[in-house]
Amino acid sequence: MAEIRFWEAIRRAHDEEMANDPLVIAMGEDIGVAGGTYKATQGLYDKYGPERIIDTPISENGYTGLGIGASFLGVRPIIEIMSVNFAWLALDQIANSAVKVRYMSGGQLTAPVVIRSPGGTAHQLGAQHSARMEKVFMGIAGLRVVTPSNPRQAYGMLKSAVRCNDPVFIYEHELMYNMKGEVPDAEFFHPLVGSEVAREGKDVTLFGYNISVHWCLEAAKLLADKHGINCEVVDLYCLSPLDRAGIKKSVSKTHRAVIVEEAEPAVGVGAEVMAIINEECFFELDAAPKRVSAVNIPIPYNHALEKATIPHAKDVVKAVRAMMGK
Amino acid sequence: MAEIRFWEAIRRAHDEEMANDPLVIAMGEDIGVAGGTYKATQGLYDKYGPERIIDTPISENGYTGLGIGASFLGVRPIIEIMSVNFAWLALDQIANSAVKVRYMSGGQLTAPVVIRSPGGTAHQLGAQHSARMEKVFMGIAGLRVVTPSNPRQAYGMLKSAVRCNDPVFIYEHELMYNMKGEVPDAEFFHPLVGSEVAREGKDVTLFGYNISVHWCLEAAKLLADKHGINCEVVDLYCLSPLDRAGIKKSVSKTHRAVIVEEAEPAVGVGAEVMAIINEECFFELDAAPKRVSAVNIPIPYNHALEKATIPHAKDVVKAVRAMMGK
Amino acid sequence: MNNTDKKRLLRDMLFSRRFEEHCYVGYVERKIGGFLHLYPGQEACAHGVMAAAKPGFDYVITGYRDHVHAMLSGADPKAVMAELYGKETGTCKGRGGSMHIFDVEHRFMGGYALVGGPFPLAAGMAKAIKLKGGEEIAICFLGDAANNQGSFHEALNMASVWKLPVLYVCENNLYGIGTRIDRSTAVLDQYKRVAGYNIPSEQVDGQDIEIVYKAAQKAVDHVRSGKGPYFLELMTYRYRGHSMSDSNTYRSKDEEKEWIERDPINILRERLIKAKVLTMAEFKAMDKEILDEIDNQIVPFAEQSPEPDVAELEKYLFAENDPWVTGGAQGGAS
Amino acid sequence: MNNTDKKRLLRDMLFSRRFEEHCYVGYVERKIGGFLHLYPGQEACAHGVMAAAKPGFDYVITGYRDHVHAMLSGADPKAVMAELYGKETGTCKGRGGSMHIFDVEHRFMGGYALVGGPFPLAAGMAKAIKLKGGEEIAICFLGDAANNQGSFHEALNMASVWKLPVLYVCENNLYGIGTRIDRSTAVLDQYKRVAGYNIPSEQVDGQDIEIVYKAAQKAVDHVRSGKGPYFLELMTYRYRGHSMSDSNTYRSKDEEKEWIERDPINILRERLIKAKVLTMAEFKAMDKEILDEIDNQIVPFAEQSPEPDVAELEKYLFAENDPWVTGGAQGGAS
Ligand SMILES: Cc1ncc(C[n+]2csc(CCOP(=O)(O)OP(=O)(O)O)c2C)c(N)n1
Ligand SMILES: Cc1ncc(C[n+]2csc(CCOP(=O)(O)OP(=O)(O)O)c2C)c(N)n1
Ligand SMILES: [Mg+2]
Ligand SMILES: [Mg+2]
Repeated sequence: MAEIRFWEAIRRAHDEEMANDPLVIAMGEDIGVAGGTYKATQGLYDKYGPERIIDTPISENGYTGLGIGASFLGVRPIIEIMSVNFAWLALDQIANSAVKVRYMSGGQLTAPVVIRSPGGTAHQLGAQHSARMEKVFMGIAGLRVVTPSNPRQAYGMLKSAVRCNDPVFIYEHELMYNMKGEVPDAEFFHPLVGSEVAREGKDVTLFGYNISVHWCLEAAKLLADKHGINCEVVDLYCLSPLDRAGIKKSVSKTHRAVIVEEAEPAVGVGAEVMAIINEECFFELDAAPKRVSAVNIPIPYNHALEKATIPHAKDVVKAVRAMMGK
Repeated sequence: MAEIRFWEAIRRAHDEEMANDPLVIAMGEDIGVAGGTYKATQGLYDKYGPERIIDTPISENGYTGLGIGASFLGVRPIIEIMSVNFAWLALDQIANSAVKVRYMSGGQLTAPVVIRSPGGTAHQLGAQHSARMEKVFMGIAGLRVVTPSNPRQAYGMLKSAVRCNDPVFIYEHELMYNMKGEVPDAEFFHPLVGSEVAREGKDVTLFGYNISVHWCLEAAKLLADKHGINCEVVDLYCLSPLDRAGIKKSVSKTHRAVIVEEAEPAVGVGAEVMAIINEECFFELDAAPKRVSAVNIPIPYNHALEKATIPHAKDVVKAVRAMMGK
Repeated sequence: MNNTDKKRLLRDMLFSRRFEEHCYVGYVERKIGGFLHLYPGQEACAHGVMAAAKPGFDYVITGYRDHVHAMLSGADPKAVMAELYGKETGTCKGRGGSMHIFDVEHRFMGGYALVGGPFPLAAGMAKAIKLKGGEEIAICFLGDAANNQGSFHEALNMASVWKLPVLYVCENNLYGIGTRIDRSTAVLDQYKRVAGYNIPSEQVDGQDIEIVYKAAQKAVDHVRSGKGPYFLELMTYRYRGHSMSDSNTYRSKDEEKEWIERDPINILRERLIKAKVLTMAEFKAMDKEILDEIDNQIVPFAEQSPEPDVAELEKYLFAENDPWVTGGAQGGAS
Repeated sequence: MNNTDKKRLLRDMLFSRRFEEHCYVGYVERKIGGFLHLYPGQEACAHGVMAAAKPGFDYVITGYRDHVHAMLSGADPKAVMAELYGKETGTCKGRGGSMHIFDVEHRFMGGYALVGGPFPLAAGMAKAIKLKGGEEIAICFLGDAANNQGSFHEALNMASVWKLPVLYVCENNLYGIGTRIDRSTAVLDQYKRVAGYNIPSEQVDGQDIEIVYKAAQKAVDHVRSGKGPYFLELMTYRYRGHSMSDSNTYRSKDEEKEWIERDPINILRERLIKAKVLTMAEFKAMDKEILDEIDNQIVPFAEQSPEPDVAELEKYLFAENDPWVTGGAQGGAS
């Protein structure tokens, strides 16, 4: 089992899947000759050539639609949208074509595309380059939405997504591409549904996904070390459909829930997880569930303002302590 | 006080605001010579001419962006997107330009546009013409989202939205343009924030917005008449920001909440209202809040399937009876 | 094209006309719901192009005005009509409706209701064909007003850069709903707009099927021979309003009359009669036969077919039992 | 242009060059964050066009490579630098950053980070100008690769149909990040693409500011005189990577060298020296003066300015105290 970086895990998944099936292609801006903004396709242009590693023009709706059309004939495109902020431009083809053709054709046609894109707040990238759009994708019926929190998931989910017959959106994080983690040497496929207990605990469940899993883990450590509070951390690596059973199981054990999200609160993961808790195990709750979210503004450029906009482990600690009265 | 139709109320607001300020313009596909798909601008082309009632090409992102650019210089465009399904194409300019310029310019520039669009499930319009996109707009920080449930609101909100200095999205319903209702003869401006108690009650609060207010009212009547349950109906005419105080007030009175939405449940109005209830008045609750939502599929064409996908008053009745154990 | 071919084309166009006229009736009788966009007036376009293509082999995609294109690809008219009636025997099991006919078996890849949506989808199908090394081409039929959508620009540029085997057919009927082309579009001749993508193009009369056929042959040959995309503009006219909900008040009676005088069915019929290939009596017999088929087979099939089962409401959202969703054969070991 | 004008232009270009070079240093020193896109190599474009326009009167909009365009409109270099340092004294109070300089007082309507976003915004500003009856024009500067975005197509069509007073300036530096134009674009000469919108256009050398100036005068005159939009393509080159995070490995040293030999500052300087309007010593003094200003005034201002107050984090989301939000003066009576 090797320790590799997040981007290397994604690159390995691309490489294996492209070697396995000549109809797997990758497309996106600067993914070929330039090797990809975050190196997800580094070296693959030389290996697979321009027909399969495709540098696209700056035409997000167009090339996403093109990938979807190709998938109608059995091609399996892995479409990179360089930054999720640009996905606003491609939503029409995702929401109107990819996810609807199966249903409206009565099951005749399917669009097995994978769309990968990094989002989140990184290093002062400003209002138009810091979108956290997971909620938008989660609201689209027929789209599977997954989001890896470590290289193992990143590798295994991309591989499953390529083979899965439904359209899959993979939400990555700009700040996580250099993160290291263990990935098995043997090929494997990660589920595209479910959730994972990232840390066992009994007092309160912290729900995180993608980067916020790490904030939760950091907070859980602090809470255990300094405040005697034993947190369970649940990694919601699948955002759509959310793992109702997993959410219920953990809350039924700890009776308390805090959901941690990098996005603004309105109609987001926090709200949906709360709704699921209310529906699945309301009477198990010993405290009102809380969400720890970003401030509801476009992301400011200034570093201190940017930092103040986004939650951190300390905000999770604060929320948990308030909930536990400690 | 005259009874007029919903479309007439919108048309009247257009007319008055255009008469009041020469910088108010309207733009959209077929709104001019053809008078508007739902007649919102009928007759205004002849009255105000092609420079102010603008038939646009089929270029949703383009003409929305054009309207936003015009608003930078003080023009007040009322942009009609013929069907909200086409708004997927215009989200980039809404989410990236209109709502961000004020913040990222440090308050120098503002985009006082109004974007109006009908959504919802109508008469077998199929998967690509039945979107319920309110959740997408609610997730965009900096956008005000309102949704009238009657002609009075439709008139008064459009007038306030035109004068308001923030971008406002008005979500209308394809099925409601012919609905009649009283609108005061004297000019008035409806608030763009808050909520309204559409029916007083004490046993359970039904939260609705837009068309679902009517389902709630119908259900409330049935529940009162047949089951002795006295429902309060709250009209959430402002979807962003949601009226936390109004939600808290009603739930603190009835101790029970059912949220009724035409959309699929994930990350929607139901989830957000539940989250607000959990945050504001969790210990006031005598029962787990419920949401009554659409089935999570693209809308099927067949009439029976379509009907089975969308909630109706009877589903609200069922949910309330289950909650009350009656 | 020999005379037999021409007679067949005439019959086929007449069939499409009658089929659409029945849809009108079905809509008025409220047996058909939703938005309904009819094709009368434009028959020579789809019929002429598909005569030059390989129906069932080439991949076809279009917008909401799609019944005729679907049938020309090979869809069974009974299944198309059943779809409009929302029945389980419809092409899409009643889930699609008029704007969304699909017949993937015959490579009719769908009608789409977002104007401009099919431009990139068609390029994508062409990309797949190229990757797989097939002889097929992708054909995308859309209207004139659709060309103002950004997707037109993006798709045509990519199709050209990557030399994709796709034929774009623009059925220029001069209107996008109620907006006449000169009020929305800076360049009226659509075939000139593709100069910006280095794509060869031609504009021809879309009312005379022999002209359409000849132009389409050239276009199809170009694309099939690997020379990249082609853009064919056909000048035509729709007789009815844009859809059933369109009052059609924005056009002059004179303009309508002018076009109806150049009716594609009449043009071919008169030519065949003049050439003594056809008699008026034969034509009338043909028409009767068609009406018989519609009234006694197609419509009854649609009427009598069962409704979809509401228990299957959620059936087509996701692929069924896809092992990769749960992590493949080995069940997500890691 | 007389010799004084030319000398001023030379000095201004040099100022822009040195300003950007300092940005590079500030970024390496981690005083500037985010994405940083620099302008060296392209100076003759913005300087030449703005010399022909009316800075502070005409409305200017561009992409993320915006510092120089902002300053040419009238933004104070100190405020621009302070913005890059994220300070409260910055043009946008530290909220915008390098990609989002705004100076609305001087009608610099912003830098935007979504490629293609400004095309329709510029047309909209022109629509507003037309509606208000002003003499201003809107000027939109963008790159070559941006032209593949659907917004280009949509905006240029509308600008043409409605004859809007907007000048589109395409700074064609042959690359969109690491993708060379011929790998993304079917027609390499961008000025030819606008034939599809019936917009007059011209392509000129973007390295020689006198050529740019002359072409821009013609373009500005056209637009200001009410004849509608114009498209001006300037052939140029950026010396550095696309942004500071670009390794710039996709271009050959030969290609870079060829362009550096046609440096816009050198071209004008040599011409002025040859014409005996300037001496090398004068030029060096000019340079020293500029560096002094940057090192001793602009950078210290940025460094010493206060940070924004975190308590004001939410200040610019919505208009403050807007009475219409609560239903106007009468408080929403109905
Ligand atoms: C994205 C989008 N915008 C607008 C519409 C509404 N609409 C449907 S058809 C149409 C006109 C299209 O005209 P054209 O492309 O010329 O095709 P025609 O109907 O004339 O065959 C419009 C505006 C839509 N369906 N999709
Ligand atoms: C919508 C969108 N897509 C992609 C990007 C990423 N991106 C930033 S600049 C750029 C290249 C733009 O090239 P060009 O328009 O030629 O301008 P230049 O940088 O050369 O001045 C790309 C792809 C973006 N910022 N926005
Ligand atoms: Mg048309
Ligand atoms: Mg460039």
